[in-house]
Amino acid sequence: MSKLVPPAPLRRAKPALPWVLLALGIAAPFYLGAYDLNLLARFMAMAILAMGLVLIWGHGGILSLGQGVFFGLGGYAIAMHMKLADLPAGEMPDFMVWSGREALPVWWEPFASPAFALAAILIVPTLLGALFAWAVFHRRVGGTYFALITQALALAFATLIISRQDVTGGFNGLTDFYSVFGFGLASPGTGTGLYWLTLAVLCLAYLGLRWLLASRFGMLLRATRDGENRVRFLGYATTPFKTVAFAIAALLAGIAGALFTLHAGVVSPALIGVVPSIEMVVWVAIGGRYSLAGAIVGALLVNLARDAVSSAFPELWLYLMGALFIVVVTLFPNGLAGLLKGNRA
Amino acid sequence: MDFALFLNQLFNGFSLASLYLLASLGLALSFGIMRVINMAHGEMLMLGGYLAWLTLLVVPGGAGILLAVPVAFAGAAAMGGLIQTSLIRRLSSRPLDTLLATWGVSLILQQAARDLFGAIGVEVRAPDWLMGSFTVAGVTLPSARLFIIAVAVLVLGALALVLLKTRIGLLTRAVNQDRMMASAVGIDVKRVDFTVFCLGSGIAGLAGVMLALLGPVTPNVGQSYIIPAFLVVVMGGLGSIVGTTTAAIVLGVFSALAQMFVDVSVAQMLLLVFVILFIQIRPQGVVAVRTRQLDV
Amino acid sequence: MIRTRLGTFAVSAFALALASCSGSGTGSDKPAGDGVAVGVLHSLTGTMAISEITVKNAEMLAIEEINASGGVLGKSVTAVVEDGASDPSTFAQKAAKLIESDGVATVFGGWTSASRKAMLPVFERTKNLLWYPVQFEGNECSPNIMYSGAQPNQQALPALEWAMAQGHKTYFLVGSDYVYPRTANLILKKHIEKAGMKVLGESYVPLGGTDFSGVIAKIQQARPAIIINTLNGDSNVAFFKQMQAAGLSPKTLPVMSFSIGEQEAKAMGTALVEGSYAAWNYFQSLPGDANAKFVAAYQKKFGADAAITDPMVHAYLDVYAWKAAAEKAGSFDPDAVRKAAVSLGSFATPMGAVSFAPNQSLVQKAFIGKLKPDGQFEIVSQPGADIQPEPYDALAFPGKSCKL
Amino acid sequence: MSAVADLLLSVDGVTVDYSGFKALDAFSMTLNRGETRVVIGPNGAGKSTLCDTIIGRVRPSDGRVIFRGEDISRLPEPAIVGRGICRKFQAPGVLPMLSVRENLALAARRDRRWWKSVGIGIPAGDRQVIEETLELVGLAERADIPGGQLAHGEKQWLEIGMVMATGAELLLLDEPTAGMGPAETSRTAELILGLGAARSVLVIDHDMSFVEQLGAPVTVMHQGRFLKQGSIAEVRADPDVAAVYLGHAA
Repeated sequence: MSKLVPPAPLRRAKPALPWVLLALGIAAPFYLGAYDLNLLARFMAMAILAMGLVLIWGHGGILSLGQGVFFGLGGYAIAMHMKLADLPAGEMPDFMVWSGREALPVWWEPFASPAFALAAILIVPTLLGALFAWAVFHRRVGGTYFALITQALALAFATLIISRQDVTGGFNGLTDFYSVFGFGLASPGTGTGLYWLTLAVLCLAYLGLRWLLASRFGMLLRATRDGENRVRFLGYATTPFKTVAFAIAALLAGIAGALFTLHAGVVSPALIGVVPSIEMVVWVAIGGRYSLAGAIVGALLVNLARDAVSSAFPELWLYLMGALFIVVVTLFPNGLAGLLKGNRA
Repeated sequence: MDFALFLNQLFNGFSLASLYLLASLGLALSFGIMRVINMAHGEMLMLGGYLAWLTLLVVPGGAGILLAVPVAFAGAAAMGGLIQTSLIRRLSSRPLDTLLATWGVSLILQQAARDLFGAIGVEVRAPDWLMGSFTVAGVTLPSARLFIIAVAVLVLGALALVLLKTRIGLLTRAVNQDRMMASAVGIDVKRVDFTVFCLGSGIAGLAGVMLALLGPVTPNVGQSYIIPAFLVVVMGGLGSIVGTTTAAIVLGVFSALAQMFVDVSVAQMLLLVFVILFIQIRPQGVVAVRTRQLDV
Repeated sequence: MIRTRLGTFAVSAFALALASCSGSGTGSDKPAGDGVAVGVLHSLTGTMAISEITVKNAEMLAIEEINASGGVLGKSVTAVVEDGASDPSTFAQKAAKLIESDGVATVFGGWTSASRKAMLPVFERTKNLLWYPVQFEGNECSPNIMYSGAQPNQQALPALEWAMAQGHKTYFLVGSDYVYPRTANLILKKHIEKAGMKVLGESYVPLGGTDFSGVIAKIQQARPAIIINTLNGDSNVAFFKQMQAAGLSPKTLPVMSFSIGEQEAKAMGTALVEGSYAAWNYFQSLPGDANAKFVAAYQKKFGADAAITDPMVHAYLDVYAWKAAAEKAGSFDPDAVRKAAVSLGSFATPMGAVSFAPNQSLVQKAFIGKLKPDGQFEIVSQPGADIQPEPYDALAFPGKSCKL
Repeated sequence: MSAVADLLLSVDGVTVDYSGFKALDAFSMTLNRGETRVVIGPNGAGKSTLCDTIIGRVRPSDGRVIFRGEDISRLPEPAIVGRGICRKFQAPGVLPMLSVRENLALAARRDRRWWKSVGIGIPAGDRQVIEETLELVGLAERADIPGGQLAHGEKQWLEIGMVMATGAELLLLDEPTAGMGPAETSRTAELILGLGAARSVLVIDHDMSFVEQLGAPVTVMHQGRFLKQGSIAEVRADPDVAAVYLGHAA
């Protein structure tokens, strides 16, 4: 049983931080250059995934070190569509030709249609997340074991993608996209348009999760975190609640992966392996594992810091990240958001 | 599939099992006591490799390797003790947070190794008496791998002796089975935690020397051994030494035999699927003592 | 500890606002009137740092020497260094920053094929120019990239021809599981079969993999004449150690490696790899005073025992090629520089006289080296003629050609 | 004996084997509808294991547990609770982060499927049950503070309240008065007696004063086996029971 004291239930805290973030988000396109806007949009996509971690880790006590897998599934789904969208029917992407393939694999074909690709982004991560979670939770495996298994899942998924180079682009990943759903990626209008889309999805996800966490589902998830036995002996089957929460987090990670790929123009195994998946947890730990707005701030700050520091002092970056992570997890378990609310723990 | 390749792979399976066992034994010990996973365990292996390199600088050749074993054990045990007292003791009631905090430690240790010993890695050469290999019935048995299997068995035996015959072993088993009752009867649980954690890290340091015989010694070598070690602990079940040993053998042989049919990367994928399926059957792990635990 | 809520709130909001709108990147701001900015983009952190930092050093050395001798077109060259962090999306992001925010005239950088592929759309969109110094799997020719690293027909195939000349008939291919090994092996298999020889086995190990027990068992069973090794980084150490443990040393079973340079050999311990072969377009032990001058200059700046490898020399000559092309074109405009570079004709470099072919790949010689106990390679192949770069292998990818 | 219709629970020859140690050894007992029974016995007699077996937390090696005519020994815990059995644990299982009212709301919810839980706030149907229970356990004015901040006695009452709020027909109370003062103990006894005929209660305890205040019939267990049953007076006078407690018989 964790001796953590998370802040009082969400409904009563008067959150000022989300409104500030929204204001900054709306103002950004008007004073940021194209490059910085793309950068911010990239990190906002990651913030969507971070909020998913708040749901399962902060409120559900389920630490997943494999969110990179679902991030990758969303990213590869949109990338496969964009690869096929620019090709005349029946032709194969360039990397398949060089890997000695004769024909387009069967399971690639449906991705040519935008509707299927969109459906895949939403359904595939969610379904796999739910199946994996159910397979592990219904045998009452949780806590540290679960975290380790998700880490092994991240490694296996990245290794599989790298080894199946002729159908996944392997270590190079998928890149060289020109248009998405008919909009040319090169034109500046698309860049800003994608920024607004990301902001809208971020706000939608934020509101949805706030409502879910305030609902009885959220209450029960927190109850399962603090005393799963007691909840089970009040007649609740706890596995479905944890599975649904994990599936929602997987869905958010898939959407985040797709949006990130649109901004970055590339999706590769380097984004879905073991280390990136743990870094996703770092954002939430620093931002505040119980607060949605905190997770957004965490995702933005850590990524911006990495972008700035890792070039200037490459050797210092790992020290900084390691030390920051130890200090936050040990002394500020509620992260920045906890600081804001004044109850450090 | 001719028989010689199968026999060869069976031997390789046991060799791999001995590597997995040495890498995960320390982890299982500290997990058994404090229900906590030390993500910096891989860096203890790395430290063992570097300490072996330093020892070989001072005492080159065959004797160097043998001397490196106690040096690596002591060095890694000290580092483990430092991590335990400064960090893990403070997070004793928060297993998931300990996992994340020790990952921060592993980052720092990797970067420190990169700064101290250079990013490229160092050379640890196996001594000449470990160079040869025997061929029995068409199966080549490299003496380096035999040596590592022997060391793994020795470490297992020594650990069993410590656990069963010594006082600290008794205290360790008591804390392992029921932490609250152990402290209630006056066992200084904090001291047992510290001692066992040092012992676990020391074994990892020793394992680092063995791994240096067959693999690289670089700042991120720990990362490549840590995930199989986690899988062994997950499958072995609640830190029991017998469970960990059985799991190491099963996973080692499974991985080696799978390599006969598929590529290493697919074999790695199958290993994970095997563990996930295994916990469907025995979620409590290979060896589970039915205890009358009260409300967990 | 800031206890007041207002205090902490103000600090974090301010930090967020400052960080997001100040942009990032550490490079000097827009170069003053008299200087020209160039980008140097390599992985300074992550798994690829060990290989790429030395390549960055070579580029900085070249820039320093050029500035000492009066710069280019009368302007001093300022290098904007960025970290690709061994992650393709970061390479793409930093490339965009260097071009759009810092306004660099050109970029030197990249190592893995993944990083080059990720940067390719950025350079084609911004019409800038990337100088790529590392050997790669070919199958790509873009007007916005100058490929100085070896094409497969300038490393893999010369090595195969040398092996055939030594009378080796049966081959075993071992490689790390990523793009370059798989594509290079695809080409090699086609040429081996065409020459009537046999490939006895082909095994791949995940990047950073350390367990070769299965692979070695297959090698022992197949008993090939020579092993062609395209393993990357740490995996080489594990491979050779476990080969040695199984009683197979490079002296008894020849190994031809494409990713082991002087730097890697030193790290693995030369005793382990002594007697194995490597195919590169440059060895530190190449004769000629241009090479001696470069090696001395590098070791003076970065350490007396620093090893000099093939990609480092390619990066070094890339900077000088850019200088020559800019001076020939009389401008820094990437398109003009690109056209001038292919019409430079041959120019002297530490690896001898080289030139850029119309398909913007480097025409260069290939050498086979045998590792000596002191960590240097002894050149064992006769000095062959210049090899014209072919991005598309005729056997493996018939009918493809480079249309720039 | 009582007519079969009144029979609520029958534990029929149940054995629970913890790798060699028999916590329950062919143990049998019956409980009628609306009856309150106390189970006593020295430490290790198997009292808690009996609770675990009835609630489905532990699978018996053999024997059956029949509840309202249905064998429930093979059902998963939530299904058993769904049938109307609820248990209070020895260590108070109150949810520390949730307020007292939320704890009760959790227990009072009848439809416990996840897609029914997405509404916000406490549904009207449950509000009435919660207010009643708050009054009953005397925590009405402490309803909005987190469960973790209650005093030990109040936690025990809250958990008893939660067990009652589930509307379960059979309540298993495992040492409900552990750590309570005399005043609180008697207050708890009143609470249990106040349930009247609507609920049957199985109390596990060895606080003799509390057992007397309950005045319910007593079953004595010893080393996992049934020893004696009768009123508190009869049991007290019985030589075998005294010997078991003072430890020099059998």
